[in-house]
Amino acid sequence: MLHFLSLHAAELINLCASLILLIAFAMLAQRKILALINLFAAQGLMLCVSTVLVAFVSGQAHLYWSALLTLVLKVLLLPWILHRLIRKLNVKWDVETLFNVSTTMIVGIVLVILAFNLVQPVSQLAGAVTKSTLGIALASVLLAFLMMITRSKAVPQVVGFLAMENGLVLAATGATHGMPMVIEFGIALDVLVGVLILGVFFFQIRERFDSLDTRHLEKLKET
Amino acid sequence: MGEMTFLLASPLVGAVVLALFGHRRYAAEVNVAFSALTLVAAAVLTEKVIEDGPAILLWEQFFVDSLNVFLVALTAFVAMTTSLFSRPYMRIEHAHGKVTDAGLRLYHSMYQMFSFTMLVVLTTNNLGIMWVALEAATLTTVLLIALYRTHASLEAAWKYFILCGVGIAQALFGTILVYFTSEKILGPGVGALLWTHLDAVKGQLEPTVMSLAFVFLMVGYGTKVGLVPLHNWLPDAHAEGPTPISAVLSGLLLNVALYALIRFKVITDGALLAASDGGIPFASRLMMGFGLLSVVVAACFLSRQKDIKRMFAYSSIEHMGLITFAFGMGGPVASFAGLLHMTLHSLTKSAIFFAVGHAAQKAGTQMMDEIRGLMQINPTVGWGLMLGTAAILGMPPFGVFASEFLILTTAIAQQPWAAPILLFALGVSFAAIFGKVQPMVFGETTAKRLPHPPALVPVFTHLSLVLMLGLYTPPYLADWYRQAARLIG
Amino acid sequence: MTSAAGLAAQFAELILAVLLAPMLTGWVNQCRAWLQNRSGPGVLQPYRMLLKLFRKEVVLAHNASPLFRIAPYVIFACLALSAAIVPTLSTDLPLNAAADAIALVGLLALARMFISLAGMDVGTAFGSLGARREMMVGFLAEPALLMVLFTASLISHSTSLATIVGTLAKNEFVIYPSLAFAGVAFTMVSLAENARIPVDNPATHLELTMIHEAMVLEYSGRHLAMIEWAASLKLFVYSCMGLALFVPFGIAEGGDSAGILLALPVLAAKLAVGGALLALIETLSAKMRIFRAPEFLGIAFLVAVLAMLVRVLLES
Amino acid sequence: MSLTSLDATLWLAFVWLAIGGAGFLAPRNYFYIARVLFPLGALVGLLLAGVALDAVFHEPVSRVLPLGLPDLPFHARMDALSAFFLLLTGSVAAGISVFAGGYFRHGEQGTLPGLLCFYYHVFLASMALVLVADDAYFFMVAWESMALSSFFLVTTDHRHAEIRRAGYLYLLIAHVGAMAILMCFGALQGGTGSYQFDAMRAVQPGPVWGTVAFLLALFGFGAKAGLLPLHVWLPEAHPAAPSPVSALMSAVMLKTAVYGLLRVTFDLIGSPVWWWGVIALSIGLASALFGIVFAAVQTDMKRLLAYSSIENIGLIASGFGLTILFRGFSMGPLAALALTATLYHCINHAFFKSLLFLATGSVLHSTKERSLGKLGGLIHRMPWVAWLSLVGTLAIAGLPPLNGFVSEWLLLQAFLFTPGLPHAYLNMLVPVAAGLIALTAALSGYVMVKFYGVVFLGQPREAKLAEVQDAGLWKRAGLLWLAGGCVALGLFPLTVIGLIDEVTRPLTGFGIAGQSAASGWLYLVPISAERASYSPLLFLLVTSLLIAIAWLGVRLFYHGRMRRSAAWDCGFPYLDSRMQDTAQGFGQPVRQVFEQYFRVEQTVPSPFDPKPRYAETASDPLWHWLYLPFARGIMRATGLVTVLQRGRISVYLIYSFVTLLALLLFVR
Repeated sequence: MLHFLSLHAAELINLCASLILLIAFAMLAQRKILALINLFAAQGLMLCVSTVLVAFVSGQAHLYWSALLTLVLKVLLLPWILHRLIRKLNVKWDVETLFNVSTTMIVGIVLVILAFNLVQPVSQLAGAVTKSTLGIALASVLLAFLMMITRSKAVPQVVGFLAMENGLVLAATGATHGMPMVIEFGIALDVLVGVLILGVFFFQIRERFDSLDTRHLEKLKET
Repeated sequence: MGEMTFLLASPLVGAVVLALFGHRRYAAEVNVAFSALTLVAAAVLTEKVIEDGPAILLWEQFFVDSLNVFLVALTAFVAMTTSLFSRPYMRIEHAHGKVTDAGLRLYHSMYQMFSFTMLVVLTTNNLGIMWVALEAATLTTVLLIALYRTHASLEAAWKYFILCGVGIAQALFGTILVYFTSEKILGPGVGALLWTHLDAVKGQLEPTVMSLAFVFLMVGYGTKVGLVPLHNWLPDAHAEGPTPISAVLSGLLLNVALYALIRFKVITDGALLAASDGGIPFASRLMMGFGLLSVVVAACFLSRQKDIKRMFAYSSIEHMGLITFAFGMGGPVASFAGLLHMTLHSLTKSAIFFAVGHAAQKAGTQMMDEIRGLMQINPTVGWGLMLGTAAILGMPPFGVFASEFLILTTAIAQQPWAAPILLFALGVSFAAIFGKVQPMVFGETTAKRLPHPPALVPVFTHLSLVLMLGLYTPPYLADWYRQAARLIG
Repeated sequence: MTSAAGLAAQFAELILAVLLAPMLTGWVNQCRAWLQNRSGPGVLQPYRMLLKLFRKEVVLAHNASPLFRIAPYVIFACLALSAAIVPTLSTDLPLNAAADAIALVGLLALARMFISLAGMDVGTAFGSLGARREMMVGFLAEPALLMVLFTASLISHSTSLATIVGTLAKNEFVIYPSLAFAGVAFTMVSLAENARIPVDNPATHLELTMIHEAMVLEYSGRHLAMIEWAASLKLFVYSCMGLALFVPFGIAEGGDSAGILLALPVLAAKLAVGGALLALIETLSAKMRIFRAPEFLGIAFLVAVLAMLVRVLLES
Repeated sequence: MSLTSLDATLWLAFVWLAIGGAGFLAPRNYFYIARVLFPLGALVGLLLAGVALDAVFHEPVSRVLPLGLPDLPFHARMDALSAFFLLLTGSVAAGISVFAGGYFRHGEQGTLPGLLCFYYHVFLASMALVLVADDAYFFMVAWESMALSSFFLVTTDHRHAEIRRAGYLYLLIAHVGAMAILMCFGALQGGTGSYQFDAMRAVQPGPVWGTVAFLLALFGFGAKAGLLPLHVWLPEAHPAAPSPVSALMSAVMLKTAVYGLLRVTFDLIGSPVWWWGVIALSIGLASALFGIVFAAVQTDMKRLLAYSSIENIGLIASGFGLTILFRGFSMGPLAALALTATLYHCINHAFFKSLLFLATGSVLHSTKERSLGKLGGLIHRMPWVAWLSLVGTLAIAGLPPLNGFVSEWLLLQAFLFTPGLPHAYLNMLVPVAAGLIALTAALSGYVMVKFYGVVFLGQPREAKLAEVQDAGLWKRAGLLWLAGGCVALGLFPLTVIGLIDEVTRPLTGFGIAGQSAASGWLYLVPISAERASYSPLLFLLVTSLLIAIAWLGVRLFYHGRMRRSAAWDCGFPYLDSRMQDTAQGFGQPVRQVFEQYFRVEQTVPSPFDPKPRYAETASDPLWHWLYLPFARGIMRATGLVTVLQRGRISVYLIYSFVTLLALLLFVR
């Protein structure tokens, strides 16, 4: 088993990365909030797996910690919080109308190509194991960005934000064998606090606007 | 070392203490006391840096040189004066029923927390921690902006959170890329993210990666600086939050974000120097472009404002653009001017927000059409606003003119094409701001008396400092700026 | 700059001008009467009128200010001085150095200013109407006159009237087209300035048409006498100026008394012809509507500018 | 270590500032401020004039102050040009300050007297500092302080919306001008990066940069001076300000702009190109004619004077343009003549315009009325003001033997030399321009008769005018000083020209006083005795003699009998004050002659109207053709930009996204 892993680690990492990208696409097209959160958890899991693999290959002990952090935060804690939130907010079965999914997909594919193209000179410098992850990471960041743009409900927007964070962590682990642990913790803390604050926010927004649709949040503008 | 710990500990402890007692009657005084302690620590630290030169502290994670220590001093000072201002301001808001006790507790605690995060950004040597702290600064203020729980404030806070969060995520990507290349030279681990180390080896960093990284950092931190077209959160957040928060956002947070950008610019310039063909460096070109665009677009927006705080928020965008442009031009004079302008903008804009806060309280609205004749009922508020406006518009003898003079004259010498554009934009914003402030200050009044006397000592302290800097820069201060400018290049 | 003979000549000229000016007015009126088939009161009539006015007591409006009483003397002095500046008999005049052509125009403007102010002083409808019209005539006529003088001074490279006249008199066989234009302009200006038909009618008291008379309506007695005398002097000054510029022959150069004695009858003859011509013009033309006066004077101004342009374009 | 004139000036400016600051000690005490501080300020002005008078004849001195930017401390320098304008500032300010001591007796509504005292003295000090500044930064600081302090002075009575509007317009145009001046200095530093004037003097800018600098200076200083088309603030700001302030602005502040033009063109650029002169001359002539034509139709006495200031600045700019022309063709002595006329007119205008503004101030103070249509007959009630302003009226109309005539005379003399210009078109067209100068001068006579006649002569148009009081002692003293200045400047041109010579010699290399002195002390001879000469003293002497003789003669030979009676008025018995010409009526001929240049809006009653009312406004066409379209254009452009910010967060995210992608592609 270990032997197999060490032989095929690079392929496996790439597989995980591709799965992350795939999930990113899936999130882009997903209308249901609940499914979206589940997809997010799946993405976190993939991230966690890939981090473990990288840790195994590179022998960086702190990456295991990083993987654990990802597991706790991205796979368990945040999805749990989000689940609780949507239950409390009573938006569990919310379905969002999306702007022309096929167009969004085409834009997404263009973004992926672009991302690979952009990081190509940089990838040359990366270690053999993680050559393509940087491109994938950038692609998933951009896809998450695109997702945020196309969503008008508050919760999916936040999920997009978190997915972007996933892409960043992938970049960190894939390209650099993980940031120093201090930083990882700091980032995790920020994300957690951020989600908590957003949770508070959801309630406040709901209380004021009777809806979590961000299209109600268009009063402040220039005339 | 001790001062450094103290500097960071004071606001942190303050945050904890105020989280417990922030709703009490004396909370405002406690807030002031902690801010004052921080200021003392900053002063001692500054004194030390002036005497002993740069220092690396606390396991290399923190360092102070003349560039950041001046911002530390400025931040501590403005945070202190703002706390003075916030004392009566928040009491009046409380008396008007706009804030609850819980809100006040949150406010005071987060105020200290915000100071803490900014001081961390400024003093940290670790670029990763810098990112974490800057993100934390967003988080601490986002709830403050939503403090009033009104439609508008919630909307503003939401936009602030999402836009800054997304923006700063890009900055993390940039930081990762920097780490990606530095790790090759400095080896993996915390050392590869320490600015002092990076600065030492900046010539060896991979230029392609660095330029890519700088794009992400520019977009990321640029969002926080409020550069056009990434600025959209800024006017909303400034207009809808409590005024002391607008003052520190405008006066400090933007500076701090710009500081982060400058640190990266130094490294990027160093990395790209080897590969450059002798033209304007890439990072400089980017900063000049963003700066110019910000100045012009902000000027356009300025002329259509109706809300007073929103207007001054746009003015902050304009000035941040000007400073970014100055750093983009680079060179001893422009960098000097940029730093001077940072200081002066910070002092002036916070003073303006103090005056604006009381003016808006008096009139019971932020709509400029309904604020009239401040001079008549409370001349000091009126004068604070009038003089602050004159100062921010670059009227001599106030210091903003000095820095604008230096920036513009350098622009004429180095980038003659940009100078007329800048001047035109400045002219438009002059017409816009002055045309709106004048009727508010002068004429017959609509304002009423306030339940608490306004705090105007901070306003006039700031303005007299600004006035002094316009006529006379103390030699040590000038040396300090020069050193800092040399660091920026 | 000054010599005893010059001083004497200057003094003689001044006295002569002051004493003879009313006679010129009388002569013009007489000629006009003849041209209109009337017998006329004789050339001495103005003197009789002045004498009568001097004897009469002054009836002053309640509202009249001291300015009103001072003005006649100032106006008289201004015109007397201008009569002394214009070279009539000789070009060696000490006062010439004190005031040149531009100063002469300034002097005439000073007189105009005072008479207009005096016209407004009592606060009657006619007074201010007259003052307004007088100033209207003035603001168009004055620059035209200045342009005429400039044309002449460009020829002689001097604004000193004595030098101008001296130069023009010396170069008598050169023909200056510019001066022809200037002459036309000058004639038009003189008609307007001296309250002559077609711009004004010195004999009318019809409120819709009068200019000069409207201003001086409130004057009586010795004040009116001074003003009338000054008006005569003005006509005299303009006539002499015109003669000096356009027919400068016969004026004594230098201060020799023989030359002056010779110049005297020449001047008298020229004035006689000039006065007759003026009477002829007045008889042949009709009084314009007051609104036409700006056009008339505008044309005069343009012709004067044209004269200057011609001078610069063609003759240099 | 002796005190140089420069040190003395700086100290005096500081004393002015200190006096201003002292106003805060007892900001509500009228006696303290009006009777102690303002007269002290006047004394400082007098001392400053004395110092400057001495400095004119000395070599330039300069020094560096321990203030300013770290790398660009304040440099100050006193040369003849500075000294001349300081002399103007000090002497005029002395008179105005004495007057102000009486004027602010009751205080202006809306602003504390202490504050007013502060602005006023800061304004004075900043004007003095502008004149001695020797680097761009110091200059700009003083220049903008001058603008700011005068803005506050203009808006003294800020409760009126139109006053606020006037102040805003003023400060805006001043600021735009200041920016042009800043750019001008930028163009002048010639790549050295040094903003000291010394460095600019040393650098010879190329023809392109020189031209850019000149045009920017003309724009910037022209905005302050009120040259066309940047004059619009002037007729708004002057009526809005308290009269001593209008006087100070018109008399001194506009001159600092002239100073700046001269400094930049002849000192810092050093070698002007002839065609700059054509531009300055055209603008100057246009301003002069425009100003006086508009002055003729005004119904507000201060607006009238403000337009007249535009006229006079136009004349000064014409002289300036002529100087450049002569200078550009290396005709040194003639350049000196034109420059002398320019400078002479500067100081003349300072005196007579401040005199008249103060006179209107007295009238305004006594009658509370600014509109010409409600005044009249004040010569009976306010004889001091009336007779002293008669001096100013005659002077501004350019009548001998007062001062206005001397400078116009010199200017016309300079024009008469233009056929000698070595350029095919200029030598024909420029002499003709003298016609416009003559027309302007004649029109100013018209305007002044209107001004004086309507305000002081005739019957009072309102019943309340019967009770007005004459100006008090302080005001009289101020007026007397300025009127005395007008007379002295008119009667002793040789002395003045001796002063001006010290200025023209460094700037053009020549002076005209030597020639004059050779012809005797009595005669002003700019070029040669054959060419032209003028002796105001002799002139006055003979005129007075003639008046005396005439008067005595009449008295001697006849009698002095006099009888008062009702006005005759052609026998019309129902004479009342409304039958006099109004200001509008008096301006009607000019309005008719120049009709196409005005935007006239008339409301004419129908013949059957039982209560006929006639209203007419003649407004500035440039405002409608230039400013409003410009402002509309800006608003339209900014309106387009606001489309960028419509409140939708997705759109904002797209901005960030697109920016990121664009930059990423750019960096590839």
